[in-house]
Amino acid sequence: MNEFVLALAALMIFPGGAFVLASGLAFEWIDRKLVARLQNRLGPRWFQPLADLVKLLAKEEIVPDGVHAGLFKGLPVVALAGALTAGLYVPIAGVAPAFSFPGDLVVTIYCLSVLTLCTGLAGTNTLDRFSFVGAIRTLTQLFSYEAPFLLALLSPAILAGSWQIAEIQEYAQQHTLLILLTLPVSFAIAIIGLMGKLELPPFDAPEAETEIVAGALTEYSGRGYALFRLGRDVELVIGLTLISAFFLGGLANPIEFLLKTLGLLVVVALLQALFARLRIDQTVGMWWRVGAALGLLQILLLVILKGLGLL
Amino acid sequence: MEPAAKSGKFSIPIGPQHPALKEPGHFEFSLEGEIVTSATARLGYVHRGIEKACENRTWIQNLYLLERICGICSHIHALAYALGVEKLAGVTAPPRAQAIRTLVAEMERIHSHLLWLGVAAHEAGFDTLFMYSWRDRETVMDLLEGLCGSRVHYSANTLGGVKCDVSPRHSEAIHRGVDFLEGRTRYYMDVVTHDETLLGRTRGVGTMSLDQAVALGAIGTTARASGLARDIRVEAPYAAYPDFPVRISLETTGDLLARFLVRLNELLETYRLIRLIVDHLPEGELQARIPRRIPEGEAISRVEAPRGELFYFLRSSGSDKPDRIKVRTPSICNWSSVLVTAIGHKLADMPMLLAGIDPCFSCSDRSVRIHKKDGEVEQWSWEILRQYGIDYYR
Amino acid sequence: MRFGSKSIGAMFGEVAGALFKKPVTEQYPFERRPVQDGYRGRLVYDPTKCVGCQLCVKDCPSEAIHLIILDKSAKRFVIRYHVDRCTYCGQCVENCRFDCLSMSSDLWELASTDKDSFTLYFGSEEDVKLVLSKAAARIAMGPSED
Amino acid sequence: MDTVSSLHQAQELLIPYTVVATHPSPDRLDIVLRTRNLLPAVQALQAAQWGYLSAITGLDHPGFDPTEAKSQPVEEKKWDRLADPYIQNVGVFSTPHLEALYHFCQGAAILTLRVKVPRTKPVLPSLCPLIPYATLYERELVEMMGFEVNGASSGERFILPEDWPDGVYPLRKDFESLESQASSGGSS
Repeated sequence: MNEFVLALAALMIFPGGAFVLASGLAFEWIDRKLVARLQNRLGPRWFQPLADLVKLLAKEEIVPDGVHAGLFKGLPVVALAGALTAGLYVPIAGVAPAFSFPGDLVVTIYCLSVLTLCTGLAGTNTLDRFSFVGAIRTLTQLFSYEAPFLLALLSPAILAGSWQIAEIQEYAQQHTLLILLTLPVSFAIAIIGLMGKLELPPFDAPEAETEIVAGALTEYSGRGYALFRLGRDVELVIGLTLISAFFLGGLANPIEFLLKTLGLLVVVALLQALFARLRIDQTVGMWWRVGAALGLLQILLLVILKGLGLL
Repeated sequence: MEPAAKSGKFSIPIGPQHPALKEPGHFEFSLEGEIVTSATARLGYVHRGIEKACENRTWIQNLYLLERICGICSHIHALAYALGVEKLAGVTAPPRAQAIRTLVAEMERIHSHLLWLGVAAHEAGFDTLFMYSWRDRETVMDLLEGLCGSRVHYSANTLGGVKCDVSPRHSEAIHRGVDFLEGRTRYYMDVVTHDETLLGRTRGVGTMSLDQAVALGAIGTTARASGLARDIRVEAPYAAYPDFPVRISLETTGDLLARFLVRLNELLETYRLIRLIVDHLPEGELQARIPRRIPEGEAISRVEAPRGELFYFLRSSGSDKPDRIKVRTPSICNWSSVLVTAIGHKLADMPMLLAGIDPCFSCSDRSVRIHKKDGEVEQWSWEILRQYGIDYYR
Repeated sequence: MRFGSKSIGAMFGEVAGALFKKPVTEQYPFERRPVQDGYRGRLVYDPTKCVGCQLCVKDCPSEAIHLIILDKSAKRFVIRYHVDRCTYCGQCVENCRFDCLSMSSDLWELASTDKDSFTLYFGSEEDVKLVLSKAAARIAMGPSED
Repeated sequence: MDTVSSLHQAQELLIPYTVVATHPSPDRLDIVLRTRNLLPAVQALQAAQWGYLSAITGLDHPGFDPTEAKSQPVEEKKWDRLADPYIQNVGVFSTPHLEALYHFCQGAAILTLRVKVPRTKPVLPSLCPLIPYATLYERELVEMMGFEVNGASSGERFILPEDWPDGVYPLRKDFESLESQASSGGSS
């Protein structure tokens, strides 16, 4: 009975739901504050993301007509659920992941994409042209960064010879230097892929404020919009944890978790502040020509090295 | 993404009002198959009937009404109007007043160009440059506040001269401010010419060749970016420009990048001018007497606003109220000249063409009505048009 | 990161440096930006110097200033000034040859929650009281155009 | 090519079409044309590549002093006798008519072509075939002053709102405001 309670607690409280949501909000604040400071601005107060969330939840959710009501209300919930389930297999807060089974890496990656798919669906579900075009862009971008992002995350898995995040992390803890030496390109692609997934600038064409208002989520307000934003924050935390677990030598304890993920967050914020928004055709072109090619090259290099028994 | 237009009715009920719009605008193209046969604009959403209002206000009251036609070039409107009225009344402002007027006009050019730099960067999604350029713009707005008493509508002009004087403390502050701004402008010049992502959005966008510019009567920075040397400060110097000659800044490629460079070079030229004026300010009083009833007659006053030639036609019937005031702002000229370049282009080129001129009112979501040959009329959003262009070329 | 003429993130130096500099944002109303002197804030009227020539009223572009003449010879005047209509252009100050009008550079926080605080009466105390009592009496008699 | 010589060149070019040529100021030349000579004159200017069309101004000479008398009715008869009015003094209260001023600029020189048309039948040829970008200026004339420019590209409103009553031209001297317009049944 108590391992059921333990599992429930793991699911709901500590490494699972509540903690991930809280750290999601915290990371969103740090990200916005960092980008602001990079632009010589002050940036939001520490509880701003929480305040936004509470305000949005309190706001009335308007369901526009010509929309499938059930889908309209259900999609945000599914999006957040997808993001949260991905959080279960990832070593959040440096603690061993709540659940772990061989092959959970692939599950995590696809759970992360559930949110983007839901955003795309939400966009096409309404009659509004902005969200229709926003959805098209979101899905185009999804298909363009998914492949390189997958290749980048699989390369350490091939090195460690297992698909289980816990094992890969263990391998990474022992061979940190080896990973960084042989897989620098995958590390870079993974970070840029994460920014593409979260539609952070310069990849924010799907919600270009001056062109299409809020892209696929133009029609959303109140609860639905809050859940989508929350889902995106959670994905930010999970993405950072995953990348630092693989490429920065694992997360043995909470301090290490904090140091490494925040370090990565500084890099992501810097990248956000440095570039102009790429047009959708430029992002797609860049991903397929540069991202996928480098990812494959990296995997090829790994396979050859492994074949020669050097690793 | 092939819009459903091909398969059937595809009307998008998007009016010209749009949350991200700064100023509303609406465009209409009629097509012959893929080629645009005619293009017109529907403006007027911010029309306030200023020309009619001028006819029942006194000459001095009109000065402050006309100043509020535009927020970033308010002084140049007042200057053009004041010069016109002084021409009618046969009065010339004293040299010190003319020099101060030119000084404030050049400082306003900095204010307007830095604002445009930020807005253009924001349109391209480069918010960091937007934040930095608007932070530096505060320097020139503080200088203007110190000199004329207010940040945006400086009201430095009055009929017959100026109201504010340049004290040694002002000129020292102006020198310091201009030195800081010059360093920043050189830095932005370096960023705009080297940053790959921004270059990707500006190089080869909305190109207008030299002979197109001549044929279309383009003016201001749009013309100078295509190599057409049109600058009223050089051709028909007014106020104190005869004694402070201006070196024109020209580019030849005629695309958006060239317009960035022309404006930044103009800024550098403006800093040189301001230093020159502040150091050689002629002595003398600030205002000349001007009668309340302006003698009957007509006058034309042309000045170089930050966006191009501003044309004023004033007509007086001898009373203390003007008979007719005609204002032709530079943006109308930019619009009409560029809309005509649309004719003959493919519909797919429209987004680049329209985004290229960065008009005074930047309507990012222009709703577009397409008259197909078979009589069918469709209304596309700006975004669909852009997407259609991308797919067309893919 | 500069690679010959091409460079990715040309603003890297500036942006990274900004992390360690104090942000320029000012926390109004806790920090107030120093206003340049000569800033044209709200109008200030000195009734002693006024002769009632109404040059200021005639040229105001937005009819924001009215002169109520109680007694021309004794020079007792009251100015009714509409803060919300005024465009702060300073033409009245320019016109006044007896310089009894000026624009203060520290009275510029003029927002208020009720509209009638935007109509101000300048003049000596008892004149203003007189005008206000007359105005109140007239309102009590019934709506009359003001 | 300084101002005086370019003005002189313009005057030479337009000799065949000029009715009255005046120099209101050293850098300006006003030429009064007949309506039918407008297009040939612009063609001549274009052939010599003389400057560019900077603006088109519409003027309303109502035949009464707008500031004093309320808009008395405009006597029509006197107008029709002068079928093609060209000798008009430039004074303010000449016989009632509408006037279009085409301003061409080259350097500091400003050439203004003045075309006077009767108030009842203000028909003007469109410059669009010669100068494509004149469309916006001409449509402003049509909407604001009530000129009829045949060939101005599209009938739709360019500045005034959709629900603005037809036949009411705000920049005309006898236009007070919409309310008074509605009450007095709307003059021409």
